[in-house]
Amino acid sequence: MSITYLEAIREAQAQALRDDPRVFIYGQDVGPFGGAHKATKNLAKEFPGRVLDSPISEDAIVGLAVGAAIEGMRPIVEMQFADFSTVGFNQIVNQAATLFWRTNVPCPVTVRLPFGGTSGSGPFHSQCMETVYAHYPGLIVMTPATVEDAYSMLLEAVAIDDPVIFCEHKFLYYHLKAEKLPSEALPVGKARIVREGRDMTIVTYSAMLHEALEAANELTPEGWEVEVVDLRSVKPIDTDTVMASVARTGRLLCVGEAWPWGGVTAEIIARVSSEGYGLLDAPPQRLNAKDTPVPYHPNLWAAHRPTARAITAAARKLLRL
Amino acid sequence: MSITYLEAIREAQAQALRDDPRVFIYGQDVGPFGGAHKATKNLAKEFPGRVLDSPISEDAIVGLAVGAAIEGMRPIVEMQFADFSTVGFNQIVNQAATLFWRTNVPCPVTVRLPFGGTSGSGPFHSQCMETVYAHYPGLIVMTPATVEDAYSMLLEAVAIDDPVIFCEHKFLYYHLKAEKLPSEALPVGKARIVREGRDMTIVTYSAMLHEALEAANELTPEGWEVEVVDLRSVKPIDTDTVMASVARTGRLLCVGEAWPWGGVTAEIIARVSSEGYGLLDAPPQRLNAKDTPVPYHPNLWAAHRPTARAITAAARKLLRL
Amino acid sequence: MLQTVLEPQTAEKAALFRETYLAAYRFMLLARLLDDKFAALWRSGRIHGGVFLGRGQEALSAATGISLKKGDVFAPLIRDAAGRLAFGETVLDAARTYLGSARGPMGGRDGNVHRGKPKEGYLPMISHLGAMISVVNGILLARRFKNHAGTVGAASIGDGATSTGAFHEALNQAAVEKLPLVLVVANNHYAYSTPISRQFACRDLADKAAGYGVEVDSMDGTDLNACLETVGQAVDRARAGRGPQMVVATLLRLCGHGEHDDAGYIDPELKKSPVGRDCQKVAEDYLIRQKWADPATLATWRTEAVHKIEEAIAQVQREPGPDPFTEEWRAISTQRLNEGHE
Amino acid sequence: MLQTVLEPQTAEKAALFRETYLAAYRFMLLARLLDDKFAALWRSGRIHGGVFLGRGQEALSAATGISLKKGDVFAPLIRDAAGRLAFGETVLDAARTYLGSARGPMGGRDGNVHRGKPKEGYLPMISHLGAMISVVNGILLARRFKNHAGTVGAASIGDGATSTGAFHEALNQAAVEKLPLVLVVANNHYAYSTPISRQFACRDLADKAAGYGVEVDSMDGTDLNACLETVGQAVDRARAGRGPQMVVATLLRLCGHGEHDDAGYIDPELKKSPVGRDCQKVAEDYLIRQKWADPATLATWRTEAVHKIEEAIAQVQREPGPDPFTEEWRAISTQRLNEGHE
Ligand SMILES: Cc1ncc(C[n+]2csc(CCOP(=O)(O)OP(=O)(O)O)c2C)c(N)n1
Ligand SMILES: Cc1ncc(C[n+]2csc(CCOP(=O)(O)OP(=O)(O)O)c2C)c(N)n1
Ligand SMILES: [Mg+2]
Ligand SMILES: [Mg+2]
Repeated sequence: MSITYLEAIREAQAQALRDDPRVFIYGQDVGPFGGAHKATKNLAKEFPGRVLDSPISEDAIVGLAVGAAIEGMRPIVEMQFADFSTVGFNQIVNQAATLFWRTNVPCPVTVRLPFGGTSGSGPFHSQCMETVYAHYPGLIVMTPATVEDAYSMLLEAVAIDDPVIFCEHKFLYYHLKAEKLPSEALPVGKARIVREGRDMTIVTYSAMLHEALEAANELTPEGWEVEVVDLRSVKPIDTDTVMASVARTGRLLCVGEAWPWGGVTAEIIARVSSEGYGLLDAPPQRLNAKDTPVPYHPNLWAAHRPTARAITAAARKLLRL
Repeated sequence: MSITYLEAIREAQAQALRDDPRVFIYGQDVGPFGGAHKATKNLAKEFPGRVLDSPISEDAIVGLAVGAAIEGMRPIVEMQFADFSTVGFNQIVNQAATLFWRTNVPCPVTVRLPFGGTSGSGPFHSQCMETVYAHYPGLIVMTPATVEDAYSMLLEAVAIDDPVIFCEHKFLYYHLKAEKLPSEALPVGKARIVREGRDMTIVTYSAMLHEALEAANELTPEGWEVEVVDLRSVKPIDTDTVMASVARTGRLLCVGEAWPWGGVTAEIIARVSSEGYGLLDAPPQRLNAKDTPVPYHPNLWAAHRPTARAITAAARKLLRL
Repeated sequence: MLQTVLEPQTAEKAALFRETYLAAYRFMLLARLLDDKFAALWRSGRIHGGVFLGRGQEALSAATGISLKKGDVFAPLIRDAAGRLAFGETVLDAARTYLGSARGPMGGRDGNVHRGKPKEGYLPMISHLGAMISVVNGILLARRFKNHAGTVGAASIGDGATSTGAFHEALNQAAVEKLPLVLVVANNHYAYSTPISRQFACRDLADKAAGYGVEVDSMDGTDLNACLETVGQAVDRARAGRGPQMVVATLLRLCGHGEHDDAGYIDPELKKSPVGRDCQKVAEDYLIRQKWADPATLATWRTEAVHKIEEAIAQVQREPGPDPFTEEWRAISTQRLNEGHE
Repeated sequence: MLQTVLEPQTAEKAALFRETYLAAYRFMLLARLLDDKFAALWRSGRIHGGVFLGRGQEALSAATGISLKKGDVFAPLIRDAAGRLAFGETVLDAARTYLGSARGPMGGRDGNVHRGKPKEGYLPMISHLGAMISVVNGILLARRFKNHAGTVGAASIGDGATSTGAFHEALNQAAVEKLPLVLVVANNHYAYSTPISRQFACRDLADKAAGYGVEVDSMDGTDLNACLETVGQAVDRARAGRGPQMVVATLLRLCGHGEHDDAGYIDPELKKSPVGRDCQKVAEDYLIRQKWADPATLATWRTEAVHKIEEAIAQVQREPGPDPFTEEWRAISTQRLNEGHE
């Protein structure tokens, strides 16, 4: 048996629904149809009355989830695409994210954001919104890069008493497979060293992890041993693990698929530079998408986002600094 | 005669309306009432039919402005408070910001965001949203810190063929006064060295400029000469001026009023560390607001945002590194 | 919180209605005096930020609060001092929030009208208009999940806020889910300075109901009698499972948008017209006409209310404000995931 | 783009109506065949991303496009291939956008249904439903500023998108400004897989109009005749200064949401009912009944349309895609303010 990233997300939701009567799912087409991406396939049948189709009303979808959370439920909300969360934005950043701080009442809402670029999806079905949500206090932002993490982190997202922005990468849905679902998991908030190395640290997350690993492999024959750190969650960031890795390698390259201004890569570099300055043997570098909307055409798309090739090139440059 | 920051904003709009028949103003209560902050006082009377009250519909307000811009107008839109732009968010980041890239048709919309903390304003009337907008490609984000810049940059915002997020700080509205309005101005995109120094560079913008200047003055008797750079616009960032200053001083402290994760301060540090690593004699540091919503109570508010005192302390620490 | 009785046919019902009316009136009175006190404190610089009054809207607001039962849900807005008290808020908590006491429900983190106790069904508004309605929907849906039938959720909304997308999405959502939501629309003719002619173009806000498939009723918002009856019936219909109910009250804001605003833009004709009547005065006249109270009794009630308010304010003024040094600067409840960096 | 004539009383008017009908029919036919071609290209892997068809909605869409004049504004959505063509789009530009040609109006930056030419009043939709309506409002307001009277702006919207806040805010805005907006609502009973019972609770979407104070008319969306008449009259009313107009068409989507979707969820009863009729077939029957065309003519038209499409596709397939190396990676028009860093 093998299981995809998408199936892991479905399984985690099934598990959460099974384990906890407070869990329900709400979003467009998540019911009998099983969701635009099929992440809730069969769940409406398996859990009657607990997987509800919503109107096309992202603001009200999130608002309802917050109300249900106040009342002790644990809603999972699906945005059809992360890009559409811009119209539910206010309820996420001002209602959900401030509730605990204002009232001491926790807000266990999970907002699933199918996000990130895939070929041919264009400017409005490809966006990376982790930066925007991570900037707001009161939210936890998860960015699983593996089948196992997709499963265990989604379960943890539902279990956590705070609003979680669960960024699931559409490119990984069918692309990634695992042998089985994990029974144990690293807790959220801990980064993972996916590949050990000596010469350089690449810090990344989500789909870019796989590009980074490919780049690291490319560099092996040249004699370079590149360490690759998967952040897993971008808020909080596991600064300790990043710092420990940089301490070993002395070189840092941050890779993200989001736009370049002020994202995860800037935040990592700011932390390492200000807190771990002495660890660096060379200037920290970063690689992001280009500063334009995400293009439709596969040619443009492949040039817009960082790829293994671009990462390899950036890494080579950094290794020579 | 002396003129406030708020009056400068009013005057710039009057000037724009006078100079260019394509300019009009649209927003809640901007008409006969003159706006919640009085930034459009008397304009409806002076320019009949060109200063229009809108319904409480931020999404439609921005959408209408984009349509008018397509048709060759130069709308100025006022959000009553920056915080409420979250409900106009989609039209800003997905409609206005992508128009030129998608169609080669420019989108000269100015969105005025009265922003930033003032005592007693609380979590929903105090927010700094420059980070969020600067992250999106397609937007220019201005953050004037002086009366003169408020005037000249707003005029430039209206003249520029791109959507501008004009972040005008409410704390400065009455707080700042100038003798007269400028006839010449540094173009948008250029930072200004407001105070020269030798020992350290503080990079900041908007209301924090004045806290930083106060901090720099505090440090003078101790023998420190602190250079203070006002970014003026946070997108684009004038990296050259920042870098040149750091080259002179060897030390960098970035100060922002926004939340700590991934904002202007992280972006500046990332740029300087990766492109100007050799210029630094000590780890670059940053100071932001705390990672919670903006508190209502003056006691809490004063501790939440960076103040001259906190900047002085951070600067002292950095000077000793 | 008292059960409203709507058809005072029988003597018992009549007595109950009288009791409800008197209770509602006293909440109106208390709210008016409390608002006046906040305004005075604001003028003397003792309150930071804005002060927002419900002057002229107390009848509607009190009727809403009093029509709800314990266990119901209430999402008030800025003009709901009376409804909040009627729903169970104490003068002390209101004062604590305005004065930023560390002991208030918001602990000084939020202030003025941004107060509530979510776990008691009393929702603290965020400022973004329209945003609370879908939150009420969520609570009502959760109650349904938990088989707690018979709960009603009321949300206040102004003429201006009907223009928000949030209002639209939430009312439609409630209708689709057939939730027991009572949406209380206060058409006070202005949104801040904006007259309704610049806010909507329908004949009457009640015309919106059919577009959502919800029931609607309208009333004179200056008349406590009408408010108690109309809101009470709507609450009963919602409780009986007839789905969302909209009630539209016509009235006038008898104050500025906030205390900083002299409201010079309000049409004098409107002020002179019946919508400009002071609901407080209307209720007092009714009390006297009905012989439910005489002027001396009214004066006593007023004195009692003033006393209660003064006592509360005096107490709160002795309470400490929040301490930034002991304050836990943490926006999430999961301690181990808090970053806390600056 | 032809002027619709609504009451074909006189012979001249009747002739003009016939001409309009025939033109509209041919746009329907062209759109259907073009859609079919895109579907075929998609199945053979030649189109990246999704393909979204207007099958079953061509009569409504064509009627909208053809009711508009040069200088008018049109904001189509995903099911508007017919209306786009009728409004003046070329098959070439449609093909270029689907196939990502560098020569298309979007230059490969955006694709499929996300195409338009804003300066020609033909708006390129963003995906976020409801978001285009207020943009149309803005153009219409700008025209008013410039004293260009007599312009009409049409925007398409589906049953599902009526639940968006954007729809609500924009329609209300148009009503307040009394703009010449024609909002064409296609109630095709589903939003993706979601049936209208989970989307709204009003009796009929036309019931929403009164809540905005706009005029409304309804029609059988499978009948080109009814569509031409109803949409045409609405356009005329808007042009005459009567403010926003809403028209509601009842029909059924005769395809998946996109070509990846087999639409197995569609109620078979609906398919069999009158709303499930194919507008194409209905129009052809009418043409034959009216003796405006015989089967041979219809066949010729079809061949001509196929030919036109094949030619365009063949040409576009020889056109280059965008080149990432020469591509100017710049999201703002002010060159000197572009950061361009990565
Ligand atoms: C989304 C949003 N936009 C703007 C505001 C600023 N604002 C606060 S109250 C108000 C007027 C509200 O008018 P109305 O809904 O009629 O209520 P009223 O004040 O008359 O009781 C405005 C515009 C806001 N709070 N939320
Ligand atoms: C704000 C927003 N939310 C979700 C989507 C995803 N989406 C695209 S089309 C669609 C269904 C639209 O249904 P309807 O409005 O009835 O139009 P139809 O497809 O039936 O023509 C959905 C949910 C979107 N485009 N925008
Ligand atoms: Mg009002
Ligand atoms: Mg539909």
